Amino acid sequence: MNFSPVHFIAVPLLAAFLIPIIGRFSKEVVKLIPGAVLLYLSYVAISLYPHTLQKPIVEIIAGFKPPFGITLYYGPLAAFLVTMIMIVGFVIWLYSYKFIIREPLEKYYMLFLLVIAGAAGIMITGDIFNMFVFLEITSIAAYSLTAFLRDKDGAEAAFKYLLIGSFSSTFYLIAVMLIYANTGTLNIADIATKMQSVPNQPKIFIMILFMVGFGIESELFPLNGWAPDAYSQAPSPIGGVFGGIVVKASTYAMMRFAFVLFDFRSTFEFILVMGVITMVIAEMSAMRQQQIKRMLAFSSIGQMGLVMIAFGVGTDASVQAALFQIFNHAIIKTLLFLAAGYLVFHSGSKKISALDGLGHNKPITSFFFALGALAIIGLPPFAGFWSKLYILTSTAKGGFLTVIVLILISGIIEAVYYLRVVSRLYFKKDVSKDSVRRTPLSGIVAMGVLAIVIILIGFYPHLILEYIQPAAHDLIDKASYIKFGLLN
Amino acid sequence: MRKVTAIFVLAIFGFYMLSVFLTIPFGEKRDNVGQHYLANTVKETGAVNTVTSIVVSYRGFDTLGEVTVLFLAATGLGAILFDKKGKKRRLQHASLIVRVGAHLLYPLIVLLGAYVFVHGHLTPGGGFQGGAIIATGVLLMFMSYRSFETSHKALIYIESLAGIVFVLAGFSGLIWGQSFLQNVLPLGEPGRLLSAGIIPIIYIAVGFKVGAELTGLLDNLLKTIK
Amino acid sequence: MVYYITAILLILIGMYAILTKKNIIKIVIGLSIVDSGVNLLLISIGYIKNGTAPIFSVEGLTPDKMVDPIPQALVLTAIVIGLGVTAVALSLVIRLYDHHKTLNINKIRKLKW
Amino acid sequence: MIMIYILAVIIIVAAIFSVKQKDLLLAVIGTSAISVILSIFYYLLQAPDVALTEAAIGVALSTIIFVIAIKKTERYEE
Repeated sequence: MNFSPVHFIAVPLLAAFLIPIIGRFSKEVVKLIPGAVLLYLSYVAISLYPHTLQKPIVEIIAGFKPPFGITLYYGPLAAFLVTMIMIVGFVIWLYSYKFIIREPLEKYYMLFLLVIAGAAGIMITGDIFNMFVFLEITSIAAYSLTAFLRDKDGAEAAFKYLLIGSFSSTFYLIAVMLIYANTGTLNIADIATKMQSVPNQPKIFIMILFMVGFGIESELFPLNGWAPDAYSQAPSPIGGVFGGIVVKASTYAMMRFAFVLFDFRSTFEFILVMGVITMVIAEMSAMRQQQIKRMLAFSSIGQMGLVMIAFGVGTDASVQAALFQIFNHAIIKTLLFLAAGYLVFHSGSKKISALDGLGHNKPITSFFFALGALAIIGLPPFAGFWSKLYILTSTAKGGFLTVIVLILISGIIEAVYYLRVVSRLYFKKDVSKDSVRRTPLSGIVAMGVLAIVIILIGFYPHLILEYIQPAAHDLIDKASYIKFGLLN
Repeated sequence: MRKVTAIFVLAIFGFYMLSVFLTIPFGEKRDNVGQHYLANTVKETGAVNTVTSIVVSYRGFDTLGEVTVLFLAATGLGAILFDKKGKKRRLQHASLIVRVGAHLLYPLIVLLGAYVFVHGHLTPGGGFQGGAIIATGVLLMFMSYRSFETSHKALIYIESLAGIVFVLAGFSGLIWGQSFLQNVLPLGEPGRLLSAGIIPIIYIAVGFKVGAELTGLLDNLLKTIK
Repeated sequence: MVYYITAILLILIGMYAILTKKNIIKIVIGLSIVDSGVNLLLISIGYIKNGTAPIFSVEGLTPDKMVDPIPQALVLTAIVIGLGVTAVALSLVIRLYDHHKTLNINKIRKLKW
Repeated sequence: MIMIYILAVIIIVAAIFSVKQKDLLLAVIGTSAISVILSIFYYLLQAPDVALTEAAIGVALSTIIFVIAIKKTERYEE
C-alpha cells in the first residue's frame, strides 16, 4: 500500500477510536500511541514531499471524480504546512508525556490527536463543506481542551471560545450555501472556475462571511476576544497547539480562499488593513499584561497580524515571507509556551512577577525561554530575524511605507515586553523556594529540538527557503490549482 | 442600550442577507452537481435513496468527520464533567403505568431504530436517525427504572469497534480499489436489502456507534452530581 | 419565499439571544435556534417546485422531477454537528454553575463581552 | 399554502417565546416546538431524511439534553 494524503486524517481517527479500548488495559500504552501516530505521519509527510514538487497529489475519495466526489489537494503548500504541524505536534506530545498528569489521560490524548487531524484536514481538503466538518472537529476538540483543567477560568474561557466559534461556523455555513446556490458545486477548484459568473452583491457578501468566519480562528481584530483567555487557561502544551497548529490551519484556509476565489484587489487591501490594526492593538495589549501566558497570547495575535500584512501585500516575495513567518511562529511560539509551562509550574504562579530570578534556579528552562524570546523579537542569528527581514523588504517593495514604520514600532514594543521578562529571569534576586522539582527529560528534549531548529534556521535560512518557494507558488498560482484540482 | 444596538446591527445584517438571498429564486431548478447524483446514483452506488448514497458514498468522508464530531462531543463532555460523575442517576421513581409502558415500548423502539439504519439505502433514514432513536429508547428505560443500567464496558467497545469498522472499510477501498472509502463489494440489485455494496455496512456501523455514543452521553449527563 | 424569511428571522432571533441575554442556558438556546434557522435556509435552497423526494422508491419517478439531494445531505451533517456543539456547551454550563452557583453572565467575572 | 404561513408564524412566535420566557424549562419546550414545526417544513420541502433526523435529534435528544442541564443547574432566569 502506497502512502497517500488520506493517512493524515484516517490514521489519527483510527488511533483515537482505538484509545478507549486500549485504555481499559494499559494507560502507559495510551500515552505512547499519539507519539507513534505522529512520528509515522511525520515520516509519511516527509516521504510524500518530493512527489508534490513534480505535481500536486490529488487524492480522490470514494472513487468519484471531481467535482462529484470529495478530493484532497496535497500540493507543496499543504505538504509544507502538514509536515510542519506533524513535527510540532510530535514535539508537543513529547512534552505532554510527563507534563500532563491530570486524569482523564486517555481523553486528553484523544482530543489532542483529533485536533491535529482536524487541522490537517482543513489544510488538505479540496471541498468547502468538508472543510466545514474539519473546522468543527478542530474547534470542538479545542473547546474541550481549553476546559480540560476543569477550573473556574478554564470553563469560562472555553465557553467564550465556544460562543465566538459558533458564530464563525454559522457564518461559514451560510457562505457555503450561498456558494452552492450560485455556482452549483462544492469543489474549490470547480467553484474558482465559476466564480466569474456570480453577481457582485452575493460575491462580496460571501467574501465578508468567509473573512469573518476564518478571521475568528486566525485571531484577526476585533474577532480575537477568545484567544487570550483560551491560551492562558488551557494546559500549557495546548497553548502551543493553538498557536502552532489551529491558528495556522484557519490562516491557510483564509489565504487559499483569498487567492483562489476572491482574487480581487479589495480583498487583499482589507486583509492588509486588518493585519496592521490587529498587530498594533495586540502588541500594545501585550505590553500591559501581568500574566505570562496572556502576554504570549497577545504576542501570538500580533505575529498573526504580521503574517496577514505580508499576505495582504500579495506579491510573490511577500507571500514567501509570510509563509516563513508562519513557520517561525509555529516553532518559536510553541517553544515559548512549552518553556512558560514549566516556568509557571516551578514558580507556582501565572504572574510575570513570580518569575524573578528563576534563571539561576532553573537554568535550562529559562535558557529556552530566553532563546525563544530573542528569536521572536527578530534578533540575529535566530530564525525570527530572517522572516522579519523578508517581510520588511517585501513590504517596502510593495510600496507600503507607513506599514513598515508601524511594523518597526510594534517590533520595538515587542522587544520591550519580552526583554522585560527575560531580565526578570536573570537579573533579579532569586525568590523561589522550590529547588526540588526538576524539568523532566522528555520536556527538555522537546524544547531542545525546537531550539536547535531555531538556531539552525537562523544560520542557514536557505534550508527552509527551499521548501517555502514552491509552497508560495502553489498558493499564488490559481490556474494550476484549478487545473490539477479538477484532474485535467 | 445594549439591546437597541443589537437589534440595530442585526436588522442591518438581516436586511443585507435577505437581499442577497432574494437573488436566488425559490423553488427553481438550478444546474448543479445534484443533478448528476440524481441521474447516476442507482447506477453508480446501487442505493435507491439518493440522500443516503451522497451521505455515505459520494460524500462519505464528511460522514466520517461527522461521526468523529459526535465522538468528540462525547469525549469532550466526559473530560469536562470527569470528576462530577456519580454512581447513580438521581431520578424520582416513575409510576407503574410509565414503567409498564416503557417496558412494552422499549423493544419496539430499539427494533424501529435498527430497522431505520438497516434500511438506510432504501427508505428515508439511516445510521444517525436509527442511532438517535435507539438512544431515545434507552433514555425511556433510564427514566422509568432507576436500576436499569447499560454496561459501560459494552458501550465503549461498541463505540470504538464501530468507528474502527468505518475507518477499515475506508482503507479496504484503498487496498483493493483505487481510493479511500471506495466501494469494493458488488452493487447487487437496486431496491433489495442486500444491495448498494458497502453502504449498508457503513450505515450499520454508524448506527451502532451513534446509538452507543448518545446513550453514553445521556448516561454521563444523568449521573452528573448537582 | 416564506421559508427564506422564516429562516432568516430565526437566525436573527437566535443571534439576538446570544448577544443580549444574561443567562448562559438562554445563550445556548439561542445557539440552537440559529442552527435551526441555518438548516431551514439550506433545505429551502434545494427545493424545486412540485418536486418529489430524492428517493427512487416506486417505479416511474424520474430524476428531473426530484428536489436537490445535496442540501439534504449537508443538513443531515449539520444537525448532528449542532447536537455535538450543544452537548459540549451544556457540559460547560454545568461546570460553570458548579464553580459560580449562578447562571448569570454578569456574575461570572471575565465572561463579559 | 395558507398552512405554511400559519406554521411560519407559529415558529417565529415559538422562537420569540423561548427567548423571552423566564422559566427555562418552558423556553426549552419552545425550542422543541420549533423543531417539530421544522420537521413538518422539511417534510413539505420533500426532505424526509432530514425530517426524520430533526424529529429524532432536534425534538427528542436535544430537548432532553437541555432538560437535564436545567435539572443540574437552575430553572429560573433572574
